Amino acid sequence: MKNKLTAAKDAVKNIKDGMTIMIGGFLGNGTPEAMIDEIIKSGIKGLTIIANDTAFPDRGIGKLIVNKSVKKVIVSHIGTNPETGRQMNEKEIEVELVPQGTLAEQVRAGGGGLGGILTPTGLGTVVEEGKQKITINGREYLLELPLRADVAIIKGTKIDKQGNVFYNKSTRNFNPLMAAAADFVIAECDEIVEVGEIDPNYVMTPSILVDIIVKGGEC
Amino acid sequence: MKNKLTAAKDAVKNIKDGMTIMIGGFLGNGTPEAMIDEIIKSGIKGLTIIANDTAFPDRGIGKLIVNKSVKKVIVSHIGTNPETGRQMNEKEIEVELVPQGTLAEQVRAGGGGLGGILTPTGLGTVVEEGKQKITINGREYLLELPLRADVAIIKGTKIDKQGNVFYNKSTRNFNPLMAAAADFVIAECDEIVEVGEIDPNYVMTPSILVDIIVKGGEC
Amino acid sequence: MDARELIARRVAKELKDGDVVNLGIGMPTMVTNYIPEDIEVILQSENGFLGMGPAPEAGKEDKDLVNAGGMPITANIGAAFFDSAASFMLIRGGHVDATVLGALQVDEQANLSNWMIPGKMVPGMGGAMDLVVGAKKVIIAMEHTAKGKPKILKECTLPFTAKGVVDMIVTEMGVMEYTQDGLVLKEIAEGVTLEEIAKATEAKLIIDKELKIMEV
Amino acid sequence: MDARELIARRVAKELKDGDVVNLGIGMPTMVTNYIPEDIEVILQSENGFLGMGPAPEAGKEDKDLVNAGGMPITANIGAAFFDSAASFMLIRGGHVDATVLGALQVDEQANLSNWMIPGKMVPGMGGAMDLVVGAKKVIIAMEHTAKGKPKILKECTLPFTAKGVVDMIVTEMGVMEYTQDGLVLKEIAEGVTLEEIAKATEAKLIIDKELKIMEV
Repeated sequence: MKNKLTAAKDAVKNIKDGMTIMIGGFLGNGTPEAMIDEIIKSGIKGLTIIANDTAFPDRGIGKLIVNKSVKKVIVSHIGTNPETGRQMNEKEIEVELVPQGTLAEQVRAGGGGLGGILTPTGLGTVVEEGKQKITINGREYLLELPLRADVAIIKGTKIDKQGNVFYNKSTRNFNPLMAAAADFVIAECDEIVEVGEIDPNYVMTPSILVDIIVKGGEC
Repeated sequence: MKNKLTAAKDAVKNIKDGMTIMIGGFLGNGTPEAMIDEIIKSGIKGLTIIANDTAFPDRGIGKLIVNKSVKKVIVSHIGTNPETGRQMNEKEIEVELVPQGTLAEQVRAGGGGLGGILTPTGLGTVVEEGKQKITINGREYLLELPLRADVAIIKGTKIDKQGNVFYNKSTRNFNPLMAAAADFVIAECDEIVEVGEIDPNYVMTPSILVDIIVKGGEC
Repeated sequence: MDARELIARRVAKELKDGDVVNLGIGMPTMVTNYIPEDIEVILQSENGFLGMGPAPEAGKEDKDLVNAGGMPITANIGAAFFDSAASFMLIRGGHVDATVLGALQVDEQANLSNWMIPGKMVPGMGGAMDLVVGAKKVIIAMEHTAKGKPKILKECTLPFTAKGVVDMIVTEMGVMEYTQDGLVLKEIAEGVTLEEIAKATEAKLIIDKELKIMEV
Repeated sequence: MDARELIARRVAKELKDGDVVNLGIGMPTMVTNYIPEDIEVILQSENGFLGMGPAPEAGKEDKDLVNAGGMPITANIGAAFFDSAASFMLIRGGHVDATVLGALQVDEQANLSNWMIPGKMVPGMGGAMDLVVGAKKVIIAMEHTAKGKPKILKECTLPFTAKGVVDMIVTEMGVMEYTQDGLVLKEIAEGVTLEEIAKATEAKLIIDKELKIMEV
């Protein structure tokens, strides 16, 4: 089997200007910082980022915003990063806000071959604009469509050399969902272990979803 | 907090004639055998069972079929239990066959407040009869509706006294999905442990979904 | 006692033993300080766990464990971690007994606006839209007015977070509940008159026949 | 070599290093016996894991580990367990490179019927409908005829498992692939004539310009 271990500077070559990228993490927790630094170093521009939020100006996805690598974000929240709000107001960046639970289901649907899901969330709000409404047993739902990306960059706590990932505590968040929803998956990790060291019961992203493995700064 | 530990003979009192019951397991693997025995002992009749399959005549859900406790099954497969086929042909039981992946999503939707999901599975087959078709980006999908039950009976490998469940190996299957999709959840287990003995990273069904805990025969 | 403490203390009394509760950032988080010792409440954190504990001591932060505000937090014995899809299946699926959130505006139809002020503040809805649709009980914990202006209106003027979802409003002036007849004032804070609360409220307030003093 | 071994050996040659494969019950399972030693294939079992190994030695069965046929099985180092929803997200989402299944009938339009015979045998579709819709490559492994009657038809007469999903058919007589032009015979088994295979096939078979002898 192919050796998936890759240096961050080589892994980043899979990301091109203008691509749609999913990035794991929740306000920087469980976010692949080394890969984000590498994207900035490589000068990639015009990215569309799908993520929970834009974190903080000096952390996680926030650094990509500050570096102006991003033309659009699809996120549930930008409140912790004033620079995202500034760029939005100045029309330097496009911001599509999505309820967090809907975003999670859209990414999951994209990874799992579903054509969409029906959710009551967002009904009667601006979120419903342009969307199909479907009534099931007398209750209305919004039809939300799947999301996919060219590349997903996820962050594991432990990864075995085959690519099986374990996420510790609250770092799991969107990572396992995104690992299934992109054409190419880069898994950054705190610690690389031998195959078999992660109990098969505790694998949270199976190896078949991970294309390459990058050692994060904390390794 | 309430003590959830209950004897099987008391737990079964939550199940009444004619109820819709979800039962975890896959061909008997990860199925709550003690509770099934108790249902038979108590003489409950007219159940609608939602499960992956009807297992074998002498095992798991198959025993309920043989005992004629069941008026209808919603399952993906009955091939391993000739008695289900016989009762179906004799019109003693109603059998609704659902593709396994669709069944999993329907139970998940029922537990998670989704109004339905769109799947390509079953298009152009008898499965599509009576269902709404929705075209997304030029591809057709079937709209499948959520499933819920009055009671779910699941089978864990380890459960802590608060109700957090760990399933070993292939016993997980439908159990965690069903635990979220019923009004009342009975969790049978191989082993009861103290709260804290299951690492919070490895809890597969959180305690808040479990109403009562029953010690299985293997404890 | 300041307004925020009064509100947090009163909300805490709404919670029952075994309740699963999601608390919004800010004042709602203060509620944990006042939960009676004889009841146990399980806190859900929408970034992916149940069994949230208090903030860690300085120096004992765990880099892998934050709350939904991104701040270091702890998990209690018996906690459970999961991914974001599982987290919102719990929320949307009605497995959370109560959510406590702040509001910019609430109106007579139990509509809620708490996620943006057009042209001014657009932080995003985060998990709020799912929470108010999915939680069994939606409790709004907020100061009764903003710079002297009513926040409990006939009709919200800001974009909705969701329509018809609020069950209860707790302010420093009183406790209000939505009923089939409309918004009912169930409790009034000590020292506040009916005239004062009516003046601070634009929505029609029905006075409960058994109006009580708000106990905290 | 009997027909079943021939078919299993030929299917095994379709698999590439690193492929994720789901094998149906019965003959498809025999494929594992013939996978070349220098390639590694990851077997998916739809009841909830990746990295399925061989059957256990007698007496070493693990009550918590069965395959999709309910039989005791083993898991390889590097395996991963998950629930049924996750299992079918992998299948439906295109993360399985190939599925190998038997068939009752296949037709010119790549339609597949393999789950029921009305009034006679209704075992249920299990995971088959999801597998053939979701897997990147659908390989039908079956004997060419049933009691002398063709199974590769102009049009299936039994209820469909799915429409237009089959990529390749491997029988003891040859290897056929669906192309834009129709069903193409790519390989023919040693000792079988074109007349014999045409007679055993109801569907129109296009003979590939570079028709090869089926190597196993």
